[in-house]
Amino acid sequence: MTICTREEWMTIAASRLLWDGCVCFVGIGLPSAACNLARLTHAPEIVLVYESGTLGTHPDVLPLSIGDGELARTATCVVPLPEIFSYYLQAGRIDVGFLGAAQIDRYGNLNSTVIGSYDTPHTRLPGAGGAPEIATHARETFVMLKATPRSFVAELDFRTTAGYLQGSGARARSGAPGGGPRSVITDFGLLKPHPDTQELQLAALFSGVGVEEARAAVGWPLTLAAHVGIVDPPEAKELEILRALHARTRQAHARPVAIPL
Amino acid sequence: MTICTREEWMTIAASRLLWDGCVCFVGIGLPSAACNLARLTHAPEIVLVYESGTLGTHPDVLPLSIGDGELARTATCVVPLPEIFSYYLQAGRIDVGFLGAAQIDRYGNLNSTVIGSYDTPHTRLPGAGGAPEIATHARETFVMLKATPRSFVAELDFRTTAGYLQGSGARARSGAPGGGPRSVITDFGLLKPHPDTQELQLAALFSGVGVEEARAAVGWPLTLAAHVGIVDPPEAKELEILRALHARTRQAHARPVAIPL
Amino acid sequence: MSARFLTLADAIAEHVHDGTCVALEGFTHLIPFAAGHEIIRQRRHDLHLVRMTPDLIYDQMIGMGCARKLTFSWGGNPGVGSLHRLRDAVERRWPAPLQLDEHNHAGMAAAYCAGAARLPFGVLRGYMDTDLPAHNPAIRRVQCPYTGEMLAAVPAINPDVTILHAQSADRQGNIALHGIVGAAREAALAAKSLVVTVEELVDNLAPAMNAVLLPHWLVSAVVHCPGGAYPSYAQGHYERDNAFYQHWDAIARDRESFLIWMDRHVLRSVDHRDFLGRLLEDAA
Amino acid sequence: MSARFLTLADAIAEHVHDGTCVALEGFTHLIPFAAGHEIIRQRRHDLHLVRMTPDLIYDQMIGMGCARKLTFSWGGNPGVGSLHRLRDAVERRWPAPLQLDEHNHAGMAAAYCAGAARLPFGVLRGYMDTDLPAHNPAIRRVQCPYTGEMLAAVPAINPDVTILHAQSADRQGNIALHGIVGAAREAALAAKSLVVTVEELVDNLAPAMNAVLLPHWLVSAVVHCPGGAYPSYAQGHYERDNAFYQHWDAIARDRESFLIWMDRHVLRSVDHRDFLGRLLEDAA
Repeated sequence: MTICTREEWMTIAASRLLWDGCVCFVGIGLPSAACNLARLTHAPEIVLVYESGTLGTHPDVLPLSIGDGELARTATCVVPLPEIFSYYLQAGRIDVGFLGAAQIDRYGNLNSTVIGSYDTPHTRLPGAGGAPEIATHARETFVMLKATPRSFVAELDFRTTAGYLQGSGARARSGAPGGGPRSVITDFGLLKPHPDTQELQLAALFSGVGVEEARAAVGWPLTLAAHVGIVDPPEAKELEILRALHARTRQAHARPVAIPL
Repeated sequence: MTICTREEWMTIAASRLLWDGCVCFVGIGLPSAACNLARLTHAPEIVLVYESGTLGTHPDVLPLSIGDGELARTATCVVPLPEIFSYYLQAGRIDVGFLGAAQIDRYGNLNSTVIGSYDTPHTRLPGAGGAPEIATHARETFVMLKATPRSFVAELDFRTTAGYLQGSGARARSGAPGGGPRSVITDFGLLKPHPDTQELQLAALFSGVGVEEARAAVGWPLTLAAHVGIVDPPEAKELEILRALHARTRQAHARPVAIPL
Repeated sequence: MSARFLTLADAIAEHVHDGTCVALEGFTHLIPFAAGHEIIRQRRHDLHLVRMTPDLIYDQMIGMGCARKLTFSWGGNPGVGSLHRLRDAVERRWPAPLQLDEHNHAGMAAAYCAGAARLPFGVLRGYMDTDLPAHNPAIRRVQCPYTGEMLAAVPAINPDVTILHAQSADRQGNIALHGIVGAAREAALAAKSLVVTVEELVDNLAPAMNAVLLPHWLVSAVVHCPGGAYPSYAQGHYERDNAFYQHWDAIARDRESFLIWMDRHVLRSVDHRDFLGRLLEDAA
Repeated sequence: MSARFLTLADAIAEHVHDGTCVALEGFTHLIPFAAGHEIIRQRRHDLHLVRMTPDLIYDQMIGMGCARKLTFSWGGNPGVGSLHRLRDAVERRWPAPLQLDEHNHAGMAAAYCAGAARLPFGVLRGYMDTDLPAHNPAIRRVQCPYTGEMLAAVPAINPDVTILHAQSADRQGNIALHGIVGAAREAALAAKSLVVTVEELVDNLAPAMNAVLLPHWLVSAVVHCPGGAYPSYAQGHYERDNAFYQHWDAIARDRESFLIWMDRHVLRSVDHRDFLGRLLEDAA
């Protein structure tokens, strides 16, 4: 087994969930790393869509922002943002939406708006962006988020984005076209919704991680899926490609940009 | 005075109504000739918009169809058709809309849909196309149409396009953003709406044409405007430019197109 | 799902069945004539034809009995006059009655945009004080939840299949169009499946001015079909044959001469190449 | 109406007044930094700022007390984290309270499109089962007149003025943008007036891939302003200075260091060229 960080493991675990040819709506950060890793390993025909309007992009280095020039330069095409949301996302053209958040609850609902109350917030977060409609329309969503009792909470401060609502079929009854969060990839393993209640359960652990670590990181009483699997450690090849991608990215972002004067 | 056809005179009379810099939504046929004549004479900065999505076009020869390649090749830009209707026409960006029709009534309402009844038509015409919304949204419209009692009628078979409706302020009360038909250019002169009733009245005659000819060509009792003007005959320069345009056009359209085999 | 590369005959056989709702879009430019002819050759009928500006190819399909219903906003021979076969179907129900679902350009554009966005309706400030809404119950009204104003509503158009002609496709099946595009892109995005005939196959696409690019994963089938838009045109490849459009007026005016022309040029031709060859013979 | 060519100071003085509703649009790419700095220099206040993704330039304007209200859908430092000045205004009302009109990207895009089309509202299938509509009464519902389904409605956005940065303008004032355009075009078409700063003036425009062209007759003022999007970028001209965005996090975290930086770099600079010169000095 190769030694790696939990973040690398999360990224690799997420990348393995993607299949060749799938159309992914990608967010910045871990999701972007996971999707590009999939593209560079087992899913060369994956179609990456960023909300900046870049369709079918093949970045050589990871973008820092959702609208880096690298994404436009290597895209099949670039379309105006309203089209991405109406003609692609709302039209049901997206297989997998990747989401992050500040908080997630046991039914996969997400908060990226405020900690505290909306009108007098303790911490004002950036807000919804594209997440609520990605969650509504993508055939399925994956959530990537490191687990602490402050992020995996019993009760959200604000529901920015709907997961399974109150569970037990509430989402299906809501009429949302997309299927909802199929996997939550976190730094100890994967949570998946219970088939009936849709409560997120421990579905797989990184090999070597114990159930107690998972339970301690989650702010609700975490139950176990019928079968708790093991996430195989990163293969040397996966790690090598991911680290090379990060190294290229660091190098590119460290290159000073000339002030246009 | 130069000898010319009534059609040439109509075209020249219409072109004189346009001003430099005005944004015209142009139809095929006489309006297209009139607008391009204006561009080649007194209004070089006129902006010609065709519903095919060609904005600011400068055709060297008149297009046969609304979507000839000549219009695209010489345009400032080409946009998808839905944008022309929503972001340009409906958004109130058009100064002058040019319309034709099979029938016009005394309030400038137009029919280009059917002669006879809609369900069992005597003559099925091509239909509305862009006309109804051009008439609704352009700041003003000009109608070009040769006059006969069959085309200038007391009662339309079908109201495809609203002019002043029943007159006497009905259009203003309807909430239509555009001002309605300001001039009807026909083959004896111009009709204009009465300031109060909006009934189309004889406003100007081609020099040498008598009121009786106008009355005979119109299917309702034609009244005279407070002042009936005279449309000056074409100037030599105007005719020369118009005829050269038509000659270039005939020549271009006579050039055989190779079958792409 | 990547695009598949098919022959025109296979693409039509697979995607156009009796009763299919099919949009062969294009606005004067890039009219998919070859595909329309293949539909006629395959003797499809009861089709629901959709197009803003049905022109000669729809005149031919209607005259040959392919259509049951027409959704449209302007049905004429551009710059020439009437479509005689369309008129004959509407005025005298020959060869079959034709149900009309008639719109204005602005309304039909809004309906395609709604279809592309998978919204059930489109909104516009249109159809004001005109007779059409009384004859088309599909044109309704919707109230603005802010101003209280009543606006026109149109139901989304989502064809079973949209067929386009485009300049080029790359090896993956990405499609590039340039020049006048009309509502081709919206019709493509609104459709359940999408068939595109193209002038040329290229290794890599470099979209040009006013490019519309349809990603390969939206494309059901790609057909290499040079000259597939003739007698309309493909910007950068060949020009519109305006003389043919004028000539068509005489051919289509009469049922007999229409049927003879269709038999010789379309039914007896095996494919579009053969069709073009027959026209070349005529011209010789 | 053809575009006028103005200095940046004149264009801002003419089009941005206290209380104006102004959208400086751009989606990571082509952010009109120079124009925002000039607004700060002219000490405008009570502005209603509109932008899908308010970033550093809005952080600076908010921190400098220019804004009364913010219409937005995501307010962060892209790829870095928080906008500390925005947070300080919302959390602690410093330097002034900031009214939020908060949306999702999909809703705000629909609102711009409605504004561009001069419709009073936009429709989307969105905001489903989330808490935002309870906090923003502008998000309403509208019923489909065909299916009976309830959809989300948003009121059209029509800024008094939209300000963009673009790659080029020609002598008439036609504007070309290429690369990532976000909702820049819709924001431009929705506005009552439109001011564009450009990298370069050219004799003739040859629009490139993914070009957006704004015809000159929609453009109120054109300003030649090279480097006007820095530290964001202008595809084909210069890159995004990601290091600056990271550096900004430290500057903006603290009120004191923010005010010192703004004073030295923005208020004391006479124009954008001078601003860039001061950054160059810092770097030396």
